[in-house]
Amino acid sequence: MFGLKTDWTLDIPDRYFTLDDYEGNIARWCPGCGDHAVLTAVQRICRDEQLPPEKTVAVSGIGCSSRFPHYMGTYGFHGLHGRAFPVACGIKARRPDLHVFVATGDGDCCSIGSAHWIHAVRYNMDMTVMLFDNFIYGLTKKQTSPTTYRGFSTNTHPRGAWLPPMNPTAATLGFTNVSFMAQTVDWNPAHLHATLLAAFRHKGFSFVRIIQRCPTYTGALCDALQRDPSQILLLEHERGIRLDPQVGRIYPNKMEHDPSDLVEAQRIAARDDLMPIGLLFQDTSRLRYDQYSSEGMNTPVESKIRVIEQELDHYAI
Amino acid sequence: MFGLKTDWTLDIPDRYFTLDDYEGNIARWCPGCGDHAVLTAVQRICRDEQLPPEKTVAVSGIGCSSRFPHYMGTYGFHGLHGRAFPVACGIKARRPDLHVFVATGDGDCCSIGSAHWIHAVRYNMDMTVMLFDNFIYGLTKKQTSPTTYRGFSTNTHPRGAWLPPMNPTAATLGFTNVSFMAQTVDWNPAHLHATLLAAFRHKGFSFVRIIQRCPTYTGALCDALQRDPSQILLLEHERGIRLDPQVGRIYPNKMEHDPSDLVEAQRIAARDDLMPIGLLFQDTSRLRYDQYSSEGMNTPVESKIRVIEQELDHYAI
Amino acid sequence: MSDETQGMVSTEHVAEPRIIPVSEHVVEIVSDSGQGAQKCGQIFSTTSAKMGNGVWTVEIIPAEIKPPARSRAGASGIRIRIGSTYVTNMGDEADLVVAFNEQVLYGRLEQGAFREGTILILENKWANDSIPEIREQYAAAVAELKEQRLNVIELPLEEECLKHTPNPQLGKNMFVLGMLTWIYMRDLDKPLAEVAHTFRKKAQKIIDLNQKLVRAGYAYAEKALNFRFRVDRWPNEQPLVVMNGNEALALGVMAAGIETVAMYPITPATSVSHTLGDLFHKVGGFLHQAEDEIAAIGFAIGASYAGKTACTVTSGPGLALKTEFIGLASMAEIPLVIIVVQRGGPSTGLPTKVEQGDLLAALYGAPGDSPKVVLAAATIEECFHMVVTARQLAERFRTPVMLLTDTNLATGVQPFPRPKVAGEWMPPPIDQSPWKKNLDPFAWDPETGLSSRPVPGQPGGEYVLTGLGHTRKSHVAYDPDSNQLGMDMRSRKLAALQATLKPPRINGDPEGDLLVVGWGSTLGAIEEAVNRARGEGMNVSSLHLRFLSPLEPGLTEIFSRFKDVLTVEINYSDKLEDPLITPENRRYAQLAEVLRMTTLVDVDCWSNVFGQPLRPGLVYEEILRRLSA
Amino acid sequence: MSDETQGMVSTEHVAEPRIIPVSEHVVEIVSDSGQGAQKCGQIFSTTSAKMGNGVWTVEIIPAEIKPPARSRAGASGIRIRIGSTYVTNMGDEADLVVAFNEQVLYGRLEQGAFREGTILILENKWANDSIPEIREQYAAAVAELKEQRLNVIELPLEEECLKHTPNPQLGKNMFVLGMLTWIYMRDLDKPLAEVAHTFRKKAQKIIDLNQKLVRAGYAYAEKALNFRFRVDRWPNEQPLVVMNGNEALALGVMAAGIETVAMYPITPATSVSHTLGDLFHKVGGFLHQAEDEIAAIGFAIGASYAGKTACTVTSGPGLALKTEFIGLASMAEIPLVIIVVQRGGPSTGLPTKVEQGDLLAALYGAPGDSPKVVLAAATIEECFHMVVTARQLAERFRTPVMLLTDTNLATGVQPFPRPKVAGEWMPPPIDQSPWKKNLDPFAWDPETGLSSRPVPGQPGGEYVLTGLGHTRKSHVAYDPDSNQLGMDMRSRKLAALQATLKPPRINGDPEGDLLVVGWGSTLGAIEEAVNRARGEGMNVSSLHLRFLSPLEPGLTEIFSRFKDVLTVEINYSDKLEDPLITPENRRYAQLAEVLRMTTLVDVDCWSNVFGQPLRPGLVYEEILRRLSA
Ligand SMILES: Cc1ncc(C[n+]2csc(CCOP(=O)(O)OP(=O)(O)O)c2C)c(N)n1
Ligand SMILES: Cc1ncc(C[n+]2csc(CCOP(=O)(O)OP(=O)(O)O)c2C)c(N)n1
Ligand code: SF4
Ligand code: SF4
Ligand SMILES: [Mg+2]
Ligand SMILES: [Mg+2]
Repeated sequence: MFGLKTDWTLDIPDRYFTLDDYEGNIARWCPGCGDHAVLTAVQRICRDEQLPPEKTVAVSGIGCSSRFPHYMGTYGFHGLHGRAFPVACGIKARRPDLHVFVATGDGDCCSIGSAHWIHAVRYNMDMTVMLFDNFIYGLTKKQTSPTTYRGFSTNTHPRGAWLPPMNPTAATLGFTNVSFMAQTVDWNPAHLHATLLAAFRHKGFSFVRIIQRCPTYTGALCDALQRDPSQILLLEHERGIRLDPQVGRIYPNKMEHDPSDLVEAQRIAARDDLMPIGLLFQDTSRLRYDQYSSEGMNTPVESKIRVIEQELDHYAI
Repeated sequence: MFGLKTDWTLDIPDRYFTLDDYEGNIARWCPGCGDHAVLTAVQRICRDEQLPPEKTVAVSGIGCSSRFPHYMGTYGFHGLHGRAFPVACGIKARRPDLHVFVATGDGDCCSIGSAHWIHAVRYNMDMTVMLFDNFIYGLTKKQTSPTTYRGFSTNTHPRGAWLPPMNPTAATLGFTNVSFMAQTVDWNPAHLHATLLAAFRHKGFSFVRIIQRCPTYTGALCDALQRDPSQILLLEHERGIRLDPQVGRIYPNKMEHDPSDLVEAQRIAARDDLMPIGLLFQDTSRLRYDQYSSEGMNTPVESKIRVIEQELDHYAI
Repeated sequence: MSDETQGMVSTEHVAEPRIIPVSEHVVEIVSDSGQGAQKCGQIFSTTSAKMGNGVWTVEIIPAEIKPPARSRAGASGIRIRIGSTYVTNMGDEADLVVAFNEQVLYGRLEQGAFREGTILILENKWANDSIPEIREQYAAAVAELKEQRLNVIELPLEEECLKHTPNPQLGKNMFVLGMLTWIYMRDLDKPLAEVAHTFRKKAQKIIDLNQKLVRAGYAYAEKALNFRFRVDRWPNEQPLVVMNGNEALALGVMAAGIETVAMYPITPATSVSHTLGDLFHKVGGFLHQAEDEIAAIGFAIGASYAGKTACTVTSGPGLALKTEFIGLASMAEIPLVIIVVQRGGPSTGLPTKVEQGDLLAALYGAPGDSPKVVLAAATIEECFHMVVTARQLAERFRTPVMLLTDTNLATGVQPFPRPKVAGEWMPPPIDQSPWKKNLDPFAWDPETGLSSRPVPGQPGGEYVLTGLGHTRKSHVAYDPDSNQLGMDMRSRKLAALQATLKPPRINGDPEGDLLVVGWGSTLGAIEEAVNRARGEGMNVSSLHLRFLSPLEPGLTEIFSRFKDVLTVEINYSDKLEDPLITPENRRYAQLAEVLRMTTLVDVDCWSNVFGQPLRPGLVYEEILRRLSA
Repeated sequence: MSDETQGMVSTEHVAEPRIIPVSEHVVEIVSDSGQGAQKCGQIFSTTSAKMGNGVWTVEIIPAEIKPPARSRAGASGIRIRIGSTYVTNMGDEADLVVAFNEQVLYGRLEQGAFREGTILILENKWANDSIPEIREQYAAAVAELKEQRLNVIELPLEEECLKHTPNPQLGKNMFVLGMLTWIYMRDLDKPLAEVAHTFRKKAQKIIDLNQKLVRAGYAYAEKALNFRFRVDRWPNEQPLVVMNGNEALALGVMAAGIETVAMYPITPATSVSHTLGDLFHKVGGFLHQAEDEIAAIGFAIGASYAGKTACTVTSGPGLALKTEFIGLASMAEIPLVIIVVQRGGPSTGLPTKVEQGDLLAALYGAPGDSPKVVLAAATIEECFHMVVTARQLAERFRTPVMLLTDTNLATGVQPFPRPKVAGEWMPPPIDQSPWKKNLDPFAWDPETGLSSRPVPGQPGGEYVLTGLGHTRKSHVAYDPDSNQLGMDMRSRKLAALQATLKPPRINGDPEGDLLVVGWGSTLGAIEEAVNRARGEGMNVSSLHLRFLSPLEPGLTEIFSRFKDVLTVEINYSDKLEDPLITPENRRYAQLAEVLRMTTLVDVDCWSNVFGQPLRPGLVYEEILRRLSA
C-alpha cells in the first residue's frame, strides 16, 4: 500500500518508445550550436535504452545549455543558475528509480556552481552529467567564463581574459570519490554518443565534459579543433569508450590509457598541447551516496507511528 | 597627493615590534585546542618579519578557528561563514601593500566555502592561508565536516559519517594555477612555524592545511597521530620546508620530494596510509591576479576626469 | 511574583524548617561550563513535571565552547520555572539560585536575572582558596551581592561532596540535585529513578555514585537549611511529554510524514538535525547535511519535486542564503517546508540569543513577488503540530511554507499533552498512476489559483519545471498576459487560504483600552502579563498571530474595538523618544509594520533587542505605564 | 497622440508629398534578429537628437540569442520616440512601423504596440516567395493587419536594395535609414556622417556601400511615398550626451571615483560591466568578474574595508544571493554601493523584461534589522548622478547604499545635459595617517549614530571588523545593552540622513483630487499622463520618490491634501475586483505597502506585471477612470 513500488512500469509493459517520445519543445539554440548535437545524442540513448519518459528527469541550471530539459519529452527541472547538482541529488536521493541527466554550462558548473560540483562528485550519486563547455557565458552574451582561454577577448575582458583557464577535467580528477570522468566533442556524433552511453551505463556520478561549439561567441576556438583533428588526443582502451574503428581514423594522435589509472589520467588531463577525448577515469567501486540515502524508503505508516510513539515514550512524564 | 603611497611606513622607521604588538583579545579557544599553537606561530612570524601591525590584516570566516583575527593585534576581518576568500581577495586586489593572512576551517573552506576556495587558488593572490582542519564542525558542536573520517560518530551522523572524507590537499593540487600547497600539524611548533614562514614568504596564494587538534570533539583522531609519529610522512627537500634536523628525528618515515613535481605531489597527497607533512608543491612562476588587479591604482583625479570627459565626448551630440 | 518568600529565610539552623507555600518558583543553577549544572537542572525539571508541576526550563549557554573557569562571561547553567499552573515562559527574576562560584553570577546580575531577596546558595570554598586573588574576588562578590540585597547562603558544597566522592567537581551537580529535591519537597525516589535512566548506558557504579550524591545532598539540605518550598500540583490528567522546541520540531517532522530533511548546521537550528540524525532513519527518513544552505534547500526542492514534500531547517544567515531558491519554490509552486529557528541578528549577530527579527525577511526577502505561507509557532507544543500543518498546506497550496520559531522555543523545555500521532497526518505514497490527459501541469483554478501537480513517474505528466515566466503548460513565456496570469494565480492562493482561516481568538474582553498583539514565542509572557494586569482590573486584552502570511482575518474590525493597539515583540524598533525619531521616520517592530500596512490602524509597538526571552514583568510594566498614562 | 496623422496617408503617388506637422512620433523598426534594425534605429535616433528633437530609444529584444527567421516570438528591433519636447519614455502605440517581414509583427500586435492608423511600411517580397506556405502566411497577415485598421504600405524594399548591393539582407537597414531620413525631413548629411562614424573601424568600401544605401533609401522614399512628417526642434541650448541607463551607471561609477567594481554577469545589469570592461582600467579602476554574486559582493566589501568604497552591480537573482553579505555590511557598517538593475521576477522570471519588483527585498531582504540607504533613479541622467550620491552617502553614513534602476532605464536611450565631472565627486586618497588615540572604531555619535572608521594602514587604528554583535571597540558582545546600543545606532543613521532631505517636489498643484505617486523609471510616463490630464482640467498631481530608505520627509502632510493617493508601479498587486480579494487580504504594490505603513493613509495602487515599460496612455486612462468615477 505505502511507499514506492519499483514495478509500476509493469502496468504498461508493451510500450516501445521512439525518438518522438523524447522530443519536447522546438530547440531554440543558434544554428550550428553544439547543443543540438548533444540533445540528439541523449534522445538516441533514451530510445536505445528504452527509458520510460516518465521515469527520466533532465535537470539543469541556467544558461544556453541549461535550456536542455525544455527540449526533452521527459520530466525536467530547469532551476537556478549554478544549482543543478543539489536539485538533481535531491531527486536521485529519494527516487533511485528515476534516470537523471544533468545539463550544465562552464559558467553554471565551474563558476557559480563550483561548490556543488566538488560535493556532487563526492556524493557520487548515479546520474549522467554533461558539462557543455563552450568556453564562454553564452546566454548572457559573451562574458569570460572560468574556461575562457587567456587572451580571448570577451565583453567583460575586452583586452582579453587574463587568468589561466580552468581545467575542469583536471579539477574533477582531484575531487574525492570521483568515479567517472570522460571528455568528448560535440561535432563527432559517434564519439559523443559512445561517451554519453558509457556515462549513462556507469553506476555513479558520470561526469562528461563536452567541448561544445558556440559559433556565435567562440566559433574560432572550436573551429580550429574541429578542422584540425591532430589537436585531439584520442584515448583508447579495452575498458575505455567503445568506438567504431572508422571513427578513430581521423585522429592521428591516439594513446592507450587505462581508465583505472588516476595519476595517469591527471597527467593526461593536464596536457596543454593536445585536447584528450575519451574515458580518462572510471572506478565502479566507489561509495554511492544514493544507496545510503534511499535506505528504508518504503517504511509503512504503521511502523513510522510505532517509532514515533516509542520516541514519545522517552519524552513522556 | 593622490592614491596610495608605498613609503608611508617610512614616517615611522624606527619602530620595532615585539610579540605584544600582535596580541589582541585573550584567546577563548578550549584548553588544548590546536588553534592556540597556530596563533603563536603567526604572531612569531609577524614579529620575526617585522610586519607593521597596521599593514597586516587577518581575514576569516566563521568557526572556532575563524575567531583568529580577534586574537591578533593587527587589523582583522571576521566575516561570514565560508566567505573569507572573497573578502581577502578584495582587500589584496586593491591594497597590495597589506599582508593578508586567512584563517579558515574545514567546514568554512571545504564545505560552504568551496566555490571560493577553488577560485581563490586560481586567482593566486599573494596571501597566506591556514586551513585549520580539525575534521569536524567545532563551533556548532560536532557535526560532520567534509573531512570527517568515515565511521566517526557526530551529532548529525550518530551512526558514523558515511561519505569518504574529502582530501583537501589532493583537491587543491588539482585546482588550476595552484602555486603553494603545504601540510603541517599544530603540535609540532617547529614544523608549523617553518611551514607558515615558507608560506608567508611565497609570493602567491600559499595554502597550508594544518592538522589541528580539537580535544573537545575529535581528540582521539589527532591523539593517535600525535602519539605515533610513524603515521606521519615527513617530506624533505632542499627547496622544501627548512627544518632543524633535530625536529625531523622523531619521524621515522621520511621522503625526499621535489616540490616542483605536481604529479608526484598528487600521488603523495592521495596516500591514505601515512599523513604527509611538508611542502607538497610550489611554483613561483604562476600568474598572480593581484598584480593585474592593482594596475594603475594611483591614477590622479585629473587623469580620471580627462578620461571621463573624453568618453563623454563619444556620447555627445 | 513569589514576593512572599522575601526576607523569610535565614541561615540559622532550627529544628523544624519552615514550609513556604508558593504558587511558582524560578530556580537557577549556574556554574562553570562542564560542571553539569544543566544535567542537574534537567533532572530537577523532569522530576517536578512528574510531580505534577507546570515547568519551563531554559539553558544558560556561554558564548564560548569552553570558557575559562570562574569567568564573568562564562556562566553555564539552567533556569527552571516551576508552578502550580501551566508554565508558559521563563518568568522574571529568579527566586532561588545555586552557584558553584561567584564569578559566573556577574553576567546574570547584568541581565537582571536576580532581585532583592533572591535566595542564593553559594559554594564557599573560594573564601579559603590558596590563591589570594581568588579569596579577594570572592569576598568582593559576596559583599556586592549582599549590597544588592540578595539572600546569600554560603555553604561548603565541595567539602560535603568530598565525604562521598574523591572527585567532587564531577558530582557536585548531583549533590545539588539532592538539595533541591529536599528544598522543593520532591519524592526522593523520583530523581533517583531519573538518574538511573539518564546514566543507563553507563556502568552501574556510576549510577550508584550519582545516586549516593543525590541522597547526600538531600540529607545535607535537611541539616543545613531552615526553609522548604511547597509548589502545588497543576491539576492535569492528560499524559504529557516534556521536550524542547527543536525536539518537538524533529518529532513533528516525523509525525508529518516528511521523509527528507536537508540542512546545513547553524545555531540554534542545528539540534533539530541532531534529534533526526539519531532517529530519522528508523522511519525511513533521510537527513542530508548539505555542503551549504543553498544546496540544502536545493536538495529539499529536488526531493519535493520528485514526489514528497521535503523540509529544510535553518536560522537567519542560512535563510539569507536560501533566498534565491525560496523565490524559485514560490515561482514554480514547489511544496516545501522551511523551518527558521530565529536567532539574534542582523548578520552573524547573536547566534545563541533570541530575537524575532526575521519576519520581514520571511515575508519579503525574495526579489520579485513571491507569495508564500508564513506561520509562527507560539509554544513548544505548536512546534510539533505546526510542522504537520505546514506540510499539508505546502502540498494543498503547492507552495513553500515557512515555519518560524526561535531560540526561546528551541532551548526552552516544557511539558505538553502527548500528541496522538495519526496516519492521516502523513502523506499517501507517491502517486505514480497515469496523469489525466490534457490536464496542464499548472491547470490553475482561476478562482483560487490551485492546481495539482504531476510527479515524475506519472506517465503522461511529463513537464519541465522552470523558474522563468511560464504558461499553464509550464512553457517559458515572457508575454504580458502569461506573466500577469501566473502572478495573479500564485498570489490568489494566499487569499484562498485566508478564506479558510478563523479570526484569531482574543485573550480577555473583545474590546477595551489596549490590545496587545504578539506572535511567536512571546505568547506565554504576553498572556501572563495581560492576565495579571486584567486581574488587577486593567482593561487590556491580547491576541496572538500564528499565520503571518496570509494574516488571520478580521484584524481591522478587532482593532477598531480597542482604544490602542500595541505589538509586543523582541526585535528592533526605534523609540519615539529617541533623538531625531519622528512618527514619520520611525522604524517599527516587524509585526507592527505588517499590521499598519494591512489595517491602517496606528498600531504602536514595544520591543527590545536584548537577546533574551521576553519577561512577563517587563510587559506588565509597559501595560501599566500605558494604561496609567 | 499623433491622431492627426490617421487616415491621411495613402499609397497613391502624388507629385508633392504632404508635410504633416506632428509634435512627436513613435517609430518602430522590426526585423528578424541579425538584420540590423537596431543599428538603423540608433543612427536615426542620434540623427534626430542632433537635429534638436527630444528622443527616447528602446530596443526590442527577442528571448533567444538567435531565434529562427520569420518567427512570431523572434521580433528584434527598436522603437524610437522623437518629439519637439524632452521625451521621457517610450510612449504608447507606434505611429510608424517599418517591418522586414510580417511574422515578427504578431508579437508586437499582442503587446499592443500598434493602433488603428499606425502606418506600416512592410517588405512585400514574401508575397511572391517561392514557398507557397510563406505566400499564404504573408497574405493572411496583411489581411489581419488591415482588419485591425493599420495603414499598410507594402513596398519592395529588398528589390530596391538589390539595385545597389548584391547582399540586400545586410544593407536593407541602411536603406530604411535613408527612407526614414526623408520621411522625417532630416538633413541627409547627418545620418551619412553617423554611418561614417559607426563604421570607422571598418574598411572604407563598407562605409561607402552603407552610405550609398542610405542615399538610395532617401531617393526611393521620395519617389514612393506621399507624406512626410515634421517634428519641430526642442529648444535646448545645453550640450547633451545620449546613452542608455547602464552606460550612464558605468560612467557614473567612474565619475564617483569608485575604483573597484565586482560583479557576476546577469541580465540586464551585465552591460554596465561591458562599458567598464572597456574603460575602467583607464581611470585606474578594476573590474572583477567574480565566481558568483556572493563572491562579488564579498570582494567589494573587502576592497571597501581596505579603504575605498567599492561597488557591486546585479539584478534580482543576484540580489537574492547577496542578501547575507548585505546584512554584514549593514551590521559592520561597511560603505558599499549596490546597484540593482531590476528585471521581471520572481526567481529567474523575465530576464529581459522590466519590473519594479525588488523594492521590498531591497528594504527587508536581510534577516534581522539591517538598515541601509535605498535610492531609485528615475531617469537615465539620474543613473549617472545617483552613483555619485550613493558613494558619498555610503561613506558619510558608513553604510551600504542600494541604488535601484531597471530594464527600462538600462536599455532606454535618451539625450540629457552633459555632466561636468568635478574632482570633488571623487574620494580623497586613502587616509593612512595615524589613527587618533582612544577613538573607538565605532565611536558612535549618540544623536546620529555616525562614526568614522580606521582604514588598514592607519597605525593605532587596528580593530577587528565582525558580523557578530559588538561594542564600540568592535569587540564581540552578546549582552543586552551592547546589542540594543548597536542596533539603535545603526538605525539612527537613517533618521539622521532623513533630517537632511527636503520634502519631494509635487508635479502640479499642492492639493487636489488625486495624487499619483511613483518611483523609479516610471517618472516620464507618469508625469506625461498627469500633465495631459491636467491639461484637460483634471485635478491631479504627481510626486516621485528617489529616496526609499529613509523616505523623503513630509509625505503624511502632503497626502492629507489630496482626496486620493494612488501609487502607479510596474510590479505585482492584487486587484480589489479579483476573486476572493478583500481590502484586508489585498497584496498591494510595493511602494504602496511602504507608504501605507509609514503614513497610515489609505494609499491605493494601480500596477501591472506586463514586463513592459509603463505607457503614459494606460496611466492617463486610469486617472480618467478614477476622476470620472
Ligand atoms: C544567480 C544568477 N546569476 C546570474 C545569472 C545570469 N546568467 C544566466 S546564464 C549565465 C552564464 C551562462 O554561461 P554557461 O553556464 O557557460 O552556459 P552557456 O550559456 O554558455 O551554455 C549567467 C551568468 C542568473 N540567471 N542567475
Ligand atoms: C551561513 C552560515 N551557516 C552556518 C553557520 C553556522 N556555523 C558557524 S561555524 C560552522 C562550522 C564550523 O566548522 P569549521 O569551519 O570546521 O570551523 P571550526 O569551528 O571547526 O574551527 C557553522 C556551520 C553560520 N554561521 N553561517
Ligand atoms: S550563444 Fe552559443 S551556446 Fe548559446 S545557443 Fe548560441 S551558439 Fe549555442
Ligand atoms: S571545540 Fe575544538 S576547535 Fe573549537 S575551540 Fe574547542 S578544541 Fe578548539
Ligand atoms: Mg558556457
Ligand atoms: Mg573544523
